[in-house]
Amino acid sequence: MNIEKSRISPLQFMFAIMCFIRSSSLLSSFFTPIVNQDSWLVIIFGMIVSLPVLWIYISLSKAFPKSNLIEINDLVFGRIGGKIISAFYLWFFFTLTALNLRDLGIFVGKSTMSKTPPVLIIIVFILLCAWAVYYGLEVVTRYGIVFILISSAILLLSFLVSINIMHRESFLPILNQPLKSYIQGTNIITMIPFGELVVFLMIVPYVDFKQKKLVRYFMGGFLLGGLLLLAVILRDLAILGNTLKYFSLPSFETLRIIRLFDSLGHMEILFAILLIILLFFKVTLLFYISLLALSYWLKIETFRPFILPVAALLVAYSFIMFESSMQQTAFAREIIPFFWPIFEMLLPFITLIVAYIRELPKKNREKEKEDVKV
Amino acid sequence: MFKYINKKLRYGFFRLTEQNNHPPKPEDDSKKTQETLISGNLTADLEYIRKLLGTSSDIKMHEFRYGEDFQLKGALVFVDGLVSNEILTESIMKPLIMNRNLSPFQTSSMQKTLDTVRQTILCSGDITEKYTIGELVESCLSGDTVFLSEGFDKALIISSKGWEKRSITEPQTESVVRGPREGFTENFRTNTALIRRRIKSANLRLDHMSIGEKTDTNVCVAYIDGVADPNIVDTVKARLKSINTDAIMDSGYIEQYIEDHPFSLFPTVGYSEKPDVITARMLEGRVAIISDGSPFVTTAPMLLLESFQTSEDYYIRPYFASLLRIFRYLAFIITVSAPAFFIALTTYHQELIPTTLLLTIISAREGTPFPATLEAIILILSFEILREAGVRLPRPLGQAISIVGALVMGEAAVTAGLVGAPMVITIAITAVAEFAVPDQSEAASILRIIFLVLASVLGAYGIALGFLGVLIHLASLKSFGVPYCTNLTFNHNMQDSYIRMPLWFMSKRPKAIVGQDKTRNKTNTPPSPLSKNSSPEENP
Amino acid sequence: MIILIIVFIIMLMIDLPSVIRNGKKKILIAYGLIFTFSFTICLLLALEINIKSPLMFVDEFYKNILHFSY
Amino acid sequence: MLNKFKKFLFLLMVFILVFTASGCYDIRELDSLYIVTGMAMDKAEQPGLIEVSVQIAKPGALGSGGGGDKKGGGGEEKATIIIDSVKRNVIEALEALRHDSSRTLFMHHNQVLIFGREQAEAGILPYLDASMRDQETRLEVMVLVADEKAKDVLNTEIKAEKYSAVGIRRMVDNKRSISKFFGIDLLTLVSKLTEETTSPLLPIIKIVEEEDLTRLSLTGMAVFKKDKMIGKITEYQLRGYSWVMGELKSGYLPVKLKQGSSVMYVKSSKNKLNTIFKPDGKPIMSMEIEGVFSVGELMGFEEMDTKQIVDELKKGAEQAIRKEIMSCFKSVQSMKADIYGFGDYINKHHPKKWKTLKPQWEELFPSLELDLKIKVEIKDTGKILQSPQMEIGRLS
Repeated sequence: MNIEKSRISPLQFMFAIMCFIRSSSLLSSFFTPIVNQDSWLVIIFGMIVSLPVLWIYISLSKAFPKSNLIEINDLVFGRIGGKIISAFYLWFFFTLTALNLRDLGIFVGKSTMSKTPPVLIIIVFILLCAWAVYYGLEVVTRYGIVFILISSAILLLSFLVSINIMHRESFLPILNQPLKSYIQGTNIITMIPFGELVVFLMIVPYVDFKQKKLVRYFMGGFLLGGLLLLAVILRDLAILGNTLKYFSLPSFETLRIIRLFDSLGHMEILFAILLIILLFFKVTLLFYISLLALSYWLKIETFRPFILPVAALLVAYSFIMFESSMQQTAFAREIIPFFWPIFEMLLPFITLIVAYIRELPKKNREKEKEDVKV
Repeated sequence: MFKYINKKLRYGFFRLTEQNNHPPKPEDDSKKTQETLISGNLTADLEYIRKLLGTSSDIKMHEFRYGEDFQLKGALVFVDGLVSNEILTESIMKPLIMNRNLSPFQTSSMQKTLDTVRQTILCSGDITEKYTIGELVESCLSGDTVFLSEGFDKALIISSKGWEKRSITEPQTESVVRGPREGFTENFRTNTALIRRRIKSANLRLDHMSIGEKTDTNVCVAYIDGVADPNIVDTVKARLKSINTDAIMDSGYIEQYIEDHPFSLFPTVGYSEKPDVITARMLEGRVAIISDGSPFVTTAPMLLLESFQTSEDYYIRPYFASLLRIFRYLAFIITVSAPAFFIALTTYHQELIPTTLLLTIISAREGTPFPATLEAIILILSFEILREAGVRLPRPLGQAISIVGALVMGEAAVTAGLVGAPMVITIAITAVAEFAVPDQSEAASILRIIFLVLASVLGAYGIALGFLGVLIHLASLKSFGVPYCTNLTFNHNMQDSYIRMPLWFMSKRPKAIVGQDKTRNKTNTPPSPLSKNSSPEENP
Repeated sequence: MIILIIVFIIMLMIDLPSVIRNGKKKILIAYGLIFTFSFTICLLLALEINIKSPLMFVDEFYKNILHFSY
Repeated sequence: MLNKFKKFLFLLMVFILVFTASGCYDIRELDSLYIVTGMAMDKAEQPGLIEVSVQIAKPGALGSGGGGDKKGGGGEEKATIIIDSVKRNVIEALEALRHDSSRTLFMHHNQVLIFGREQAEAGILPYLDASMRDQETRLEVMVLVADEKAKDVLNTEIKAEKYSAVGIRRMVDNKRSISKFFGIDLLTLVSKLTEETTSPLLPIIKIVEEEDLTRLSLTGMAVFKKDKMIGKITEYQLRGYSWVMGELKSGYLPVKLKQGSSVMYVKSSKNKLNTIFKPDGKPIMSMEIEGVFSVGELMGFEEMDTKQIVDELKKGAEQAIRKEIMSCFKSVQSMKADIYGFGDYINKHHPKKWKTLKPQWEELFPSLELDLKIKVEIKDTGKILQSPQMEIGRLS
């Protein structure tokens, strides 16, 4: 039952991953106060630690190339088991979308529109996402490449312009923090930007990969996205030095300090527009994926009627979620490193194990061979 | 308010039901004359044609006698003005009358006399025989002469079109510095000839079609077999056939009937007045639609980047051409977002303006009564009215009005303190930038107002949303099955979108539109200068 | 409050015709369920009745029962 | 056809939402703003209160460009207004200013933050929090310490500039062109305060009264301990400080010798710092300084050819620099204020050793040794190769 008619090219898939990871550079305030001057090291550790997690995702999608996550659960755990596991995933996708929506509301509130109530910011935003999702996967991921190219160009520009206010010593002393904060930092990073790639398992079947190219594009997107994130954190650390731990939006704070010429200084509003566009890409992708998961879970062939009710639900959910932004940061630092792994590591791993126990991938491959021959 | 809403609902509801239970429109009565045959009795037939065509002064019926000592009675029916008198007198009247040895009925049948008249006497290339009055009337109205004769139940249609035509002049809308200057004219045959002259290949197809109940305009679908994608050609033809209106005055009508997204701001059918542009587009795989009586030829699948390309880009060297093209993209972004951005700056994010500039702007706007948004709307409105006045008035007066109007009004408004000077400058920049991209000027002026409203309500955040909204809208548009902004989002080869690669490098035609024949030139290596040892006499 | 109701009515006007027209019972029930669910939550939010967010349940679960947090 | 009707409804919904729910909260018309150019904080008479005075560009006199002269009435009328209020904390004071003024304060373009001397001595950290937390104040604001009351500094006119705060900012930028350590913006001040052992330096601005006109001048720097001002260092000592911190971009060095005196321009300076630990763990800061000079002016030096003069000048320059650095180092050691950030340097490069040194850094710093290795190069002697009264001889 393949709702998704539009196919996207592997290049768009890779750039979608990069855009996905790059747009969570706003959330660096989760781990920077914990590992103040080694946050760039922690990102590298995070990338290394999340490689096996990537391997689980890739082997899952290679085992079942033609079906997305919800279908895989049905295949592996049977009808009822699959339904329950997929319910967990569904709730996880909805929470992710609502979290990112809330982040956007706070970011726009803090950066530009301090007196507008966040409700309005989020409602107008989700309507725009709904309009994009209405047209399907092709439109949602079409601009990934353009956004990434523009954001990398502007990142390079901000590097060049702020060379003279960067301090070299702000990276020292290296590895001088207690081990616990490193573990916590790495754990947060593997969960927030990199662990969220589990959502891409939902759209892998709709990308026309040629035989084994899946690994190259999935890994490529992940590594390049991680590099972009690393570049952002390096720039923030170099400019802010040891004051990095005070700010709730460090990457936005550096953009306030960058001066082009001595007069044209306060350009953070231009950068804010860029960050909003990146966040738009991420929220639309997540919204699309949760709708797709919902429609596959209910075995319904089109999700178009559900767009608006789910959008309203997400707006309400993103408001109920936390009472204050401090609570959100605390939750992200203490609970998420233990709660997200259930969805991002445990469940996919169990699915993989059970699949191999029941030799489903071999049956799957033979079935595909017959389809090809017939 | 409620009357409007329930009218809307009823209208919406009515359209729903109307589709599935109304039979198509009853047959038009004018088709009945198709069946009445020519009776052979000349006066009766002429009488019947007179009744059909009415007593309009330009329809001429000339009765004369011809043949051996003038026994045969004949009649010529033609529309004065459509027929070229020179053809009428020289190649029709003179031979008929001068030819004496056509004896009536001494040879066997009426058919042989008709054939002898057709083959030997009338010296004209295109002569056909018709049976029914309807066809006679039709071809007579389209400029041919009808030859009737006593006792014959068939008539001869002699093509004698030759009305006054406008000569080929340089089109006003697309003037170029370098490149061919000729433009299409209203005459159908001249346009097709202009295209034929440029593409001399055998597989250039000009499929003919006539549309419109009353006007019956000749429309021809021109494409290059092999280069154009067959199913695009079929969709174009199918859509053209499905048009059932009574009049096609200009190719603009056709454009609006066959375009994919009638509700969208952006045009999905391109048009141009210059044959070299149309032929270049056809060579890229597009289908051209030439309609009689309109100098604008439309090309079917249109891409967004077409409106940023001009023919001149390909005639000058690539560096400057690419630079111009990048300026055009910038101009489009400026013309859409400049007023909105100025409003967002002055009312929401004053910190972006450097301190000294901000202080001068405040002093400039010290006395102005209106809030920034209202001021911008007033200025944009006055600019649009000025531009429209400049176009509508006759040429010399028009230019004077628009320049004088802009300068004097702008200056007076600023000194009178009604409007801040920075705002006038922004609107002037927007106005100038809009002319850099003529094809999208309708979309630009509407988008500008939408962006302005968004900026005044939500500031820079509103502009970001507006920008994203436009991107989504563009991504969802398809023109005849081809996504609207294919080459702009880095998924196909970008050889001709933001910058123009050198001609010898662009060896492939655009992948999204083209049919089988994909290559333009064989190799994509730079043209190597003739090596020294090549003998001079090869090229004199 | 009124705006909320107007918005939800418009949402109904947009989606309901297409749901009724293709008439599968499954979609109708699913649409009904989701619509009422989101309507109730938005209504509660609009009336400032604060609902405990599921994440807070998880938070308490981790903190009190498992004592397992950084 | 139907989805076109649906699209129309969707747009209708969007418009209803955007227009009813929005109401443009954040809109601020230009003529409803007071542009704040400078801010000063002084210690009020009652304990615990602070007097915040704000310098505003007067809208009326702004028209320097277009129709200004007609309205402005010549230069002598001041283009800025000072308003102030006394409250317990900064935001409260700013809000109080807003009530009794016709327009809202616009803090983004604030150029300068000046602390009065008593307030500096009493401590400035509590009052930095507002400008870090508020969304409108920016971190690249220049921080200064006034010699007396900061309010009077804001009041004095600067001839070349219409707005005195912008003028002050230009004065500081001009000094920073010599070495970027002369002017401190809020971000560097905060980052220095977070390094526990380093004590920040803030430029002092003084009102100088000559016969009729009063002008402002930047003289020396105020030394802070934690966030309280404990002393001053003079202009001369400040040059010593800039030699130690390195990256001197321009400036001059007077050299007095027996044979004559000269002033040399600093082309550039590089320095390398590392710490050597004596067996008993006490650190010695060893520093190599490389200065590149060009001869600015020569007086005296009769009967000496250029080569002798250059050698003499090299030795003289070395002594001069050493003297400058030592004088600043000694006076700072007496104040127990580590303005060079040596403590933080050790923390960064030898974190483990710093754990043991940190507690007794207070006592350790006054007795810290600083051995200097100075290398001077004189690249060129300007337009003339030798001055009139000198010998013609070997050049180098």
